[in-house]
Amino acid sequence: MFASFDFDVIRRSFGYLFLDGMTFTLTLTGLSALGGIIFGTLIALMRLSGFKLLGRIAGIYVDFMRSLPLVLVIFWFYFLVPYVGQWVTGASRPISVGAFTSALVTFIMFEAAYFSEIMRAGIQSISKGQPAAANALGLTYAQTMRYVVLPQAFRNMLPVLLTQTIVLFQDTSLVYVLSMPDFLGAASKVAQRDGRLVEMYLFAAVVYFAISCIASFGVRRLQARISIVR
Amino acid sequence: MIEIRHVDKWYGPGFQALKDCTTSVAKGEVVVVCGPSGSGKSTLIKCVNALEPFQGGEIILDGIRVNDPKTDLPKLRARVGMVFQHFELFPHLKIIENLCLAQEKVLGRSHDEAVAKAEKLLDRVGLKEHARKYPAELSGGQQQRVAIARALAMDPIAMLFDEPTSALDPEMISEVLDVMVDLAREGMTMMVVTHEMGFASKVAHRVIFMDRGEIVEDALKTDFFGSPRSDRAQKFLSKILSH
Amino acid sequence: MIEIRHVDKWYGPGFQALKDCTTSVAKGEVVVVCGPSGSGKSTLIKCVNALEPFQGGEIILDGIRVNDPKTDLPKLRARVGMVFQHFELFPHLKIIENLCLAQEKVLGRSHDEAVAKAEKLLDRVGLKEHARKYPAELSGGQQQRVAIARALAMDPIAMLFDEPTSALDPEMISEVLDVMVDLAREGMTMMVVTHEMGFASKVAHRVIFMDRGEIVEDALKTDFFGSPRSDRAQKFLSKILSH
Amino acid sequence: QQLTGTLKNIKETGAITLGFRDSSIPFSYLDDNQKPIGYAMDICYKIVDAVKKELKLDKLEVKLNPVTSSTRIPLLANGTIDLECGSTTNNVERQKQVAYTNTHFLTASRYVTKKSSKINSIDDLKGKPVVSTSGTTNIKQLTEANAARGLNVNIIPAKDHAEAFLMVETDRAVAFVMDDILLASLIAGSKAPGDYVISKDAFSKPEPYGIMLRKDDPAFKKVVDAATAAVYQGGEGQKIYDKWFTQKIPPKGLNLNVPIGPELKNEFAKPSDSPDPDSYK
Amino acid sequence: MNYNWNWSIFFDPAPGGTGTYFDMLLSGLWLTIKTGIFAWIIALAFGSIIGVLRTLPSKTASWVGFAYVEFFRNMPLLVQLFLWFFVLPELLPRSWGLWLKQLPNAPFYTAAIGIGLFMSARVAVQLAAGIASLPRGQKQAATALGLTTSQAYRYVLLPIAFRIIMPPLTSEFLNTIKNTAVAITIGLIELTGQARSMQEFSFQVFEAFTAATVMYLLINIVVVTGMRFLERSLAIPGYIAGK
Ligand SMILES: Nc1ncnc2c1ncn2[C@@H]1O[C@H](COP(=O)(O)OP(=O)(O)OP(=O)(O)O)[C@@H](O)[C@H]1O
Ligand SMILES: Nc1ncnc2c1ncn2[C@@H]1O[C@H](COP(=O)(O)OP(=O)(O)OP(=O)(O)O)[C@@H](O)[C@H]1O
Ligand SMILES: [Mg+2]
Ligand SMILES: [Mg+2]
Repeated sequence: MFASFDFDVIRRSFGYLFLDGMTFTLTLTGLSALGGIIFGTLIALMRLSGFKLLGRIAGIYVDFMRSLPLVLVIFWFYFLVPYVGQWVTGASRPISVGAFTSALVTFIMFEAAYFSEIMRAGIQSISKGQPAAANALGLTYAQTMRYVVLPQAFRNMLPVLLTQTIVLFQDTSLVYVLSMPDFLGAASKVAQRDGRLVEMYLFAAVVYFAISCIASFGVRRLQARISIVR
Repeated sequence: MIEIRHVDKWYGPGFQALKDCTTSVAKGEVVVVCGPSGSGKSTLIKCVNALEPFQGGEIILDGIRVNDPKTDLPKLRARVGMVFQHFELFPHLKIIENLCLAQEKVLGRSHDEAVAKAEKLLDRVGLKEHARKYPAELSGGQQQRVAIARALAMDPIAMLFDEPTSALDPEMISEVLDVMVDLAREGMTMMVVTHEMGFASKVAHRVIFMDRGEIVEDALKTDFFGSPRSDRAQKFLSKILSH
Repeated sequence: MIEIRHVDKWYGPGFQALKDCTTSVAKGEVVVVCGPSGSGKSTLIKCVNALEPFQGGEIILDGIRVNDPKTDLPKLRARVGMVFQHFELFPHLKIIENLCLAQEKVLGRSHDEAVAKAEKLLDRVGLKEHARKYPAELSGGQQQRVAIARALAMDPIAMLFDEPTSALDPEMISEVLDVMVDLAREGMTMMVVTHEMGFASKVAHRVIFMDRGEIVEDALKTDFFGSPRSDRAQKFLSKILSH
Repeated sequence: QQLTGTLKNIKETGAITLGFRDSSIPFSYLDDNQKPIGYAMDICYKIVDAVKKELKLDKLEVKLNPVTSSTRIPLLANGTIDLECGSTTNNVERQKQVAYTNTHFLTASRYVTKKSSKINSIDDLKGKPVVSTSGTTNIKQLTEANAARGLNVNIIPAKDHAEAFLMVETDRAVAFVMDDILLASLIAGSKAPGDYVISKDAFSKPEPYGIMLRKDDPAFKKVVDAATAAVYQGGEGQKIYDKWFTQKIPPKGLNLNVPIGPELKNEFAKPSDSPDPDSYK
Repeated sequence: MNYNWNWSIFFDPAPGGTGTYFDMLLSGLWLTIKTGIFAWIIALAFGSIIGVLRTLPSKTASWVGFAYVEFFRNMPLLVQLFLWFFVLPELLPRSWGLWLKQLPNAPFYTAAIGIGLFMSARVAVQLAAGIASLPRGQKQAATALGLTTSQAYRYVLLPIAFRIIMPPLTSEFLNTIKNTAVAITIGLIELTGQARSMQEFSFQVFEAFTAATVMYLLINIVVVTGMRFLERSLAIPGYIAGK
């Protein structure tokens, strides 16, 4: 099998794989992680707010999202987002948002559920005395969160957040259901068109492995650096 | 200065942590609160600057009703300094930043003003050269002194201490107690939860003994150490003084 | 009973935690170890039952070289009881199970035998009626007494204590110290890291003072409290006795 | 006359959207510049020209939207795409959901084997592992034949054509049942095209492929049907066919070498959108 | 939307003569559950071993644990399954490869094992973190009682660590079930696969995916409820994780 390896297929599609595919994957990963962390933090704050109703809504949202396979969520959002857009803006026909926007919204909403659990753990890992001390100094709730609690929670959870981002990086490959050109999707499209599955998947494995390894190496370095400050 | 009148507090529906507590602290007075674990000392002191809400009675701080819904709590709290058992310095901020944060965000002082104030206070607690370090780089006793300086930076009208020395190594306790003794001598109004009876007998004007949410004894220092009236207080004193 | 000879210990390549420590504890002797935080007291005591490996010198326990690669460490450790600052009861096991686990798994006692022994010891530390509770349901003082009973259940030839009272509320300290005083009076060989100078002056035969990994002072109790020879020890004593 | 449905939409927005598949050689796939090309695409562009003429537009923007087998129906239904240009089989069940224009291809369900495995008829498959792509009409026919003829083959469903073919290549299955034209393109693209053979036996009569459009939009369908009929009958259809099936095609210069069959020739003469294979005799 | 809703489609016979579309989805559901449980058992077993390796003091052990986790965590599951199914047999000696390929139900076993190993890396990380979060004293206390390392893990560390990581484990269990959907790559037609087939046969896309979505929600509700129940029945009275 390996004797007849056709590396030419990789060479010919190199530009497509990296300029289109990898750029798309990294953009989607980066924006989703950013959006997911921001929304996730808001959801976590809702859950910890002490208002029963708000907490319950957030809890149900998180459980619901985490119960569904991402592929199905991507599918549903692709078809629902235009209608939601229509409903929100009151337009006469569904707002066509494009596959990328739809995927981005999906990933942000889906990952927010996971990130919110991480941020919640991060906030809870901070001793009760910290917000108490901030309050005792006269800081308001918002100031306490902004200057005291969140910076620490974020620091404590950075390694976990990055690990989740690596998972997200791999999960972006599921946009294949929308036929979008992420790295793995691009690889598998070329592979299927040219009948070179084995070569392409092996190559994709190597690329993902290398990038994830670099990232998790970075996480370890960072972890070592942060732990000095504590 | 601090008036506590018939305060009742429940944690949840089932558990009453404070029962009809009444006492007061006059300007410049130093009051020590002691009592067995779980007796409500921390709860009482937290009610004073409204860190814990309470259900019955009222607390009046410098003429302002703490439990009035119209009271601007952050502003009120900024006027009372509080020092916790576990210091609760903000570990992600340098010492100087710990002292400046609330000055700038709450009192609206300029950065330069805040830094000047912070440096003066650090000097006073003997930690000027540590201003650029992080809390984790200091010993426990040093951290607690920073915590006191942080509270003083807000120019408080009174200071509350919740077991400020019980998390410290025996050697470091005295560093912190010395700072507190100085404060007391300068006329700061103080309410101190502590089991350091040495400190109590040296600087307290009054001693309050609590048990199961009630103020069992509220006496002048000399009376308390001389002849505590309740059995419970007597037993307690004998235990903590025996070793 | 315990011979410590020229022990050197490094944590990592850079930091020497013990420097040429030499001392011994005879059968039935009670030795108190004290000194400032970070001076190596815990490290020394952990080396005695090989919880920490050390790099130079030797420790001989009841005739057996601890740092001999051929020594069966689990068996050796089972013969020395150890009590930690934070009790370290196993939270998922009931009190009685905490006492039986090692008896059955290490000494191979039958379940009934182990239970009988455990109940006898719980009775002795005054906690018979708590046998079926979980550790988290007891107060700190009670937990520490259980920890002592757990160590005694192994019929140790010596007991090591690492600051057994410093995590306790002031009121509960005496409960635990009372148990330890009894043990000492019955002739148990004991090595105790503590800052309770009351306990030291009551039951210790000798006091060891450590600083920066070195044994600075190793004296009979009366000599130590009478006239500690080193400056460091003098300063230390004055600080912890001042309040 | 008042415009309705798709035509109205196209007029208002000045754009028409074509759905394409990314690896359905040679009907609709991406070349090395990621531009969709293929036989069905060429026909769709003819339809676009006709629509432009019908609506008397100076300019008609053509938008392209990728579709997969799961998204083609919803995207058509919610108006994202107006035509699906691919290799979708036209059958009665599916006509409940969508409409098709005149058939552009006919293909029967056959199987590919390695020459070395010496399988000469459907009966030789008895008791052996046979793969087909999940969710296709072919696996449906295979299952039915298996029961009807008592073949007792072990049917393996695969995710897509390329993986199904890989199962034959790596000997996990002895045969792959699929539309014969797709088998031809898979063999042509494989590393050793000489090793494989397509069966004479078929599991079905030649079945029609059609370009999908929305149901219940007679005005649009009329325009589209007229456009395709004109292309097929005017000899242009034959030219486009030859370009994709008997000549070298991008990206690698393969030649499928499948000349037009009698049934499709017939159909080009008398265009039809019938889902019934028998009507193409 | 120009879509022809037809909810009665589930009761129409599916092609292949094996029953209705609903039966088809049910068979997919069953395969999802079977694969999920099988994979979860593998994930737990291997994850526990690797998780423990990562916490051992031995350099080799923690290196093996590290390499294992990096290997299985850093490639998308889709790619891993593809490699196990299509590439691995080609790398083996020819006769082994043939044997593997001719195994009945090869997609099921490959999927279960492949997903199991993929998830085991995450379980290992969780468990290692759980063990690391226990106070260091717990292991020392177990060792000091004479328990061997494996006894200490078996009777003390693992029972507590597993209780602590119960909530994240629940999430990983859910992820395992959801990840079975990826196994369609190697021809395992489970719930998502059947929904996809149903939609291609009937063109009733939304009905098919709605049914699949509801079924996933139902399984996951059952799993979450079951795990909550387990968590509650294993809870240690009075013990709060992490304290
Ligand atoms: N947030 C809370 N929710 C419920 N009960 C609480 C809470 N905080 C404290 N309690 C209970 O209220 C009682 C009084 O607590 P408090 O902390 O005031 O005691 P304390 O006298 O300060 O004790 P210690 O000496 O241990 O600090 C205790 O029984 C405690 O368990
Ligand atoms: N596992 C470890 N790795 C590296 N350094 C350590 C470790 N454990 C202890 N040390 C260092 O060794 C020195 C001696 O520690 P040890 O715990 O023996 O002190 P101690 O006298 O018991 O202090 P304390 O009164 O605070 O308990 C300290 O400086 C400490 O920071
Ligand atoms: Mg308290
Ligand atoms: Mg120590």
